[in-house]
Amino acid sequence: MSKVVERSQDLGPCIPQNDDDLIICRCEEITKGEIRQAVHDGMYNLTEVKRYLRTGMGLCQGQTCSRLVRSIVAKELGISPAELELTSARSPARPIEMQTYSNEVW
Amino acid sequence: MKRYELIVIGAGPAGLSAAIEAASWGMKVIVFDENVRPGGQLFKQIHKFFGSKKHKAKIRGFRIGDTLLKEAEQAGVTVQLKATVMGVFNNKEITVMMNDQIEHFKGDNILIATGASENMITFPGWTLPGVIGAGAAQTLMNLHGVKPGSKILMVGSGNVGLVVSFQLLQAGCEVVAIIDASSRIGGYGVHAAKVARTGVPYYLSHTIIQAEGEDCVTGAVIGEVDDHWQIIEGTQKKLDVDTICLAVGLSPMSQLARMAGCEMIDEAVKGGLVPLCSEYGETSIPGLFCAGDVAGIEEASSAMIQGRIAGSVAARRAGYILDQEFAQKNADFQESLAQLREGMFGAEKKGKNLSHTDEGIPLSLTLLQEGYINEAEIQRFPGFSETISSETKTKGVYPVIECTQNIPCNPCQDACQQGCISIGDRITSLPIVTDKEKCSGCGMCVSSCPGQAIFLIEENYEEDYVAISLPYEFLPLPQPGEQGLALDRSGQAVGSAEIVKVRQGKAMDETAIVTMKVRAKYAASARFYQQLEGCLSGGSTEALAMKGGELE
Amino acid sequence: MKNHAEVIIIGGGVIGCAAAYYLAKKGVKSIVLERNEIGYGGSSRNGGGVRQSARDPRELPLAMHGAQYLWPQLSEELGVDVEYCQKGNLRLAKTEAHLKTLEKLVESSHSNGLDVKMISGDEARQICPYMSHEVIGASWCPTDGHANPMLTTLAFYKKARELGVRFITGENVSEIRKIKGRARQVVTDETIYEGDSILLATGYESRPIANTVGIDIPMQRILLEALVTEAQPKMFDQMLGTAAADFYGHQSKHGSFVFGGSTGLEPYISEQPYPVTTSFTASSTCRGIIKYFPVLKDAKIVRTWAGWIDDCADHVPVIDQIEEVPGLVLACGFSGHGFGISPTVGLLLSELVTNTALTLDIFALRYNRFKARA
Amino acid sequence: MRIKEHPILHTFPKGVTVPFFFDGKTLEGCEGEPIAAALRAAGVMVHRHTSRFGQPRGIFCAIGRCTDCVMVVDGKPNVRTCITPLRAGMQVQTQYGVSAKEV
Repeated sequence: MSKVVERSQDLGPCIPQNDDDLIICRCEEITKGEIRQAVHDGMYNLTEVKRYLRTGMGLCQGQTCSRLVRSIVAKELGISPAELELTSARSPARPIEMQTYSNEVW
Repeated sequence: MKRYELIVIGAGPAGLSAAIEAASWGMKVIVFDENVRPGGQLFKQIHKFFGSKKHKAKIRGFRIGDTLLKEAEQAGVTVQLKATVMGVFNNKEITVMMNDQIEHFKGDNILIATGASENMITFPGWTLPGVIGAGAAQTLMNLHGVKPGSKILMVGSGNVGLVVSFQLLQAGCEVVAIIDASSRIGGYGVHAAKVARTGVPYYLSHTIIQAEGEDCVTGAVIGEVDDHWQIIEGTQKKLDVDTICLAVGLSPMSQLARMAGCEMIDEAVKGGLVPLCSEYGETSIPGLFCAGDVAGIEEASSAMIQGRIAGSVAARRAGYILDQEFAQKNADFQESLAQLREGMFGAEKKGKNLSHTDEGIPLSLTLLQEGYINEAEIQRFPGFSETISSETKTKGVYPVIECTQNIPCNPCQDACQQGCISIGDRITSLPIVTDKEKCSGCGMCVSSCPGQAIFLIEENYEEDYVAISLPYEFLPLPQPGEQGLALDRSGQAVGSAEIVKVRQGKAMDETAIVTMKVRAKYAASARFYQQLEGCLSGGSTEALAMKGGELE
Repeated sequence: MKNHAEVIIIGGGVIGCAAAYYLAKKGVKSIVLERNEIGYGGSSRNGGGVRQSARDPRELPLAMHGAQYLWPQLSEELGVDVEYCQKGNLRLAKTEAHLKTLEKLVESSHSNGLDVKMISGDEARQICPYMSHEVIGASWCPTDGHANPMLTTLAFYKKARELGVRFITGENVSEIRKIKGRARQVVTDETIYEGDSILLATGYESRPIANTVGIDIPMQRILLEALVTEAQPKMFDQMLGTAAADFYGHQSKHGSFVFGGSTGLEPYISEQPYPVTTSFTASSTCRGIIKYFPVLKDAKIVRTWAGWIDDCADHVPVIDQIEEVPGLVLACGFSGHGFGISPTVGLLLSELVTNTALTLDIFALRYNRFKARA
Repeated sequence: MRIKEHPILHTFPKGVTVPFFFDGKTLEGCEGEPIAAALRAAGVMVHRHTSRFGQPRGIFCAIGRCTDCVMVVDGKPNVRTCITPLRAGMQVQTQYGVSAKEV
């Protein structure tokens, strides 16, 4: 499958919806409307939306919202959610205090 | 660097099983788990599991957890708790946060068995305190002994929603309703039925519109949806609840596999993004395995087998098992796994709207839509003895098995010493009451059925009365002589009932058998007993009238 | 032709996006080709420093021009808050040797016109009171700052896109082809694009692509890592660095601290198909930070990441119109400090491509400056 | 809210009852149980108010994943109360944004 995405396609106007103020990313308090607008601003994948809005950048690192964000972005782009790659998973798997992190045992 | 032949991440059913298997062949194994207690979700699973004997059927999840821990200890597995794996790096190195420091380990093999996380849905108010995951409810009530709330709305009628609803009832909470946007109950019919007969209403094709409240949940608004998932105007209904439990599916917790660089695949039937795995659970990174929900959402029973498979593959790679020995072992595991996957939630059938059982019997639509089997529908299933509704009156006692879907489960067949119940070799087949004349009324089938779907009917118990024995897992336990209400499968009172016998025993494992005496005409409808709080026989008139039942 | 534009820009990082924006401002239409997502590489993996201090004199003018003329207006100009904060840079010293290093840098920058000076440990602590007493001195440049690199890249992208620039992601460029003596075609796995000019700005990946027209830039790919904490109450605004290079970073507008650091093992990290963190760098960086900022020891790290820098042989970039290959403009080898100068570079590239007068003299950054030892 | 007797599990192995402080008030909980469980048993629902919209949050996943139940514990913000064991005398404070509200 080609991964080529033309970023100048016409998605039509971002028409307000009555549930636009729903919180989607609980940690960073990003709303559905903001996510939809981000797509119209040109953020066509989950990584760009994340960097643009901070969805999934909070304390839980997207563990709760990633699927929700994916379905909103997919719907806005008119594609299936499975076509959107999740943002990358990175260490540490849980928040860790710097003191603890600095204290290595081999 | 400290090195193990097998590092297991996650001390749940898959992880522990893998560790036990590998260690029993002589491998040096360590298991890391971030929690204070091992067992993964097993210690929150207080219900009896489906399956056959080798799948640890009819054993409660937390007891399986205890057994696995004992086996792990005996096999010499190190289970390191409060140890969070922070990252999986090149050359199968991991970092683990434990004792306020970061420790580095390497594994010749690594098994990721991190399980699943809960999916969520959004609606106005979903961030309010009081809206919780169903898993959170289980954690609070079954691990910590704290009720998650008093009046609960369960969102989702899959197995998690159904099982947790029952557990909430057992914990003493009121389940105000179970709703599901789908037009069909998502989980096993037997799980739905055992909740339905306590009187919990189901609202299918309903969604949550809003959680109400300022600082925490004080109510919920639900509404019916049309075929396009749009709310049908005028169907809004307000529910008086203080807790909203979300049970809308699980996703594999595959972050560590992604972090490690495993090739991933998004498969709806597996619940989302999972590592691409071989039949042994090996990912695209040689020596890195996945087992259990992280490799695709299934049940604890299959997770345990997947763990065994991964453990034995690791043992073969490390030279602890000969190829031939392994081949035999693997064949057994694969067969056992295939058995479990033949059920209605197996890969082939999952997500499909089945209309008939494997035997070709039309499924009960009432069960799918209301959560209970209606009296007419039950008659077409082989666990039902047709004589009940006929004119013939059989003397003695016999079982009625209200198990109408192809569940990979057969403890009832094993439980009956008299040979009245038959399932056959294919454990997903419907149970058949073959020779009810032989029934001794021992009740072992009643208490061993994980679906609580077996009842004993004793016709001609007294003139114009029958005795119905039913599984009972609530407190307080009814006492012989007590007067109460007989409820039908939907939880509606049909008439008064008198408790005539209460059986308990070690072999029954907390599933008491309560025998109630009801009018003969309710033999085919009465399936549950409700106590009358603070009022015995005299007060039952009012209670019964309130419930719409008929008084004798 | 559908795949034709005046300029084909290879690389949708901050340099490519900035160049596309400044070109569009001049009315020049371009197509930007990106293999992954916008800002995939170093553009979204850096520490966000917008710093003039401790710059090589050859690129210092670019940094100074940006800090003075471009960064302060950038958010307003692009319509996205890029979180630019111009509250100075402290480069910290814990030893006499550190002080010596810093003094040399300060002297050089100062002689090139930058407002930078050495200050004592106590003076540094007056500016940033959370610093440990191990800090005995620092260099201080009040006009330095930091910004959000992810937002900056996306802001350039968004604005350029609004101005009609075509961005195409998922395009893997395999070759540049010369037609009638000029670099004209860009061959991807899927198709061929054609432009009057080709601008190549894909970090280290610029090297194999430039190789297809016989141009090679001496650089190496080095893995660097960074980390970010949970949000913390507001503590300080300055960009921080150290003479020992054990860490650098700042507190973001969001409240989280973004830090980078090095372990000394960077050039020897084993080859990977994509940049992933090692098991030891984050711990090492944390140790570095805590020595300077013990107050942060309880702050929780929520994420680490890795990225490759395109480290040029002499540690400053190549920004040049390639004489040997007319039509090709190259911008690579930013050596880990390209973000801060990205607006200036974007502006200069737009000038190079359109053959207009250059705002700054960039002769020192020409592609053919590399010579073997005499 | 504590379950006194359970039909399957009977009783719950619990640590001794200890006092702790919630926003200055003295509450009681069982030593070793998650702070969140002790708070739920004591009827406390709101653990924090968010930074951006000031909304109340409480227990959500109860297993340390969602980080919604974080509070200021013994002066440290963002402590996941659902997996942090309760100890006698702990100072637990409602979190506002990323810190405890100044009294």
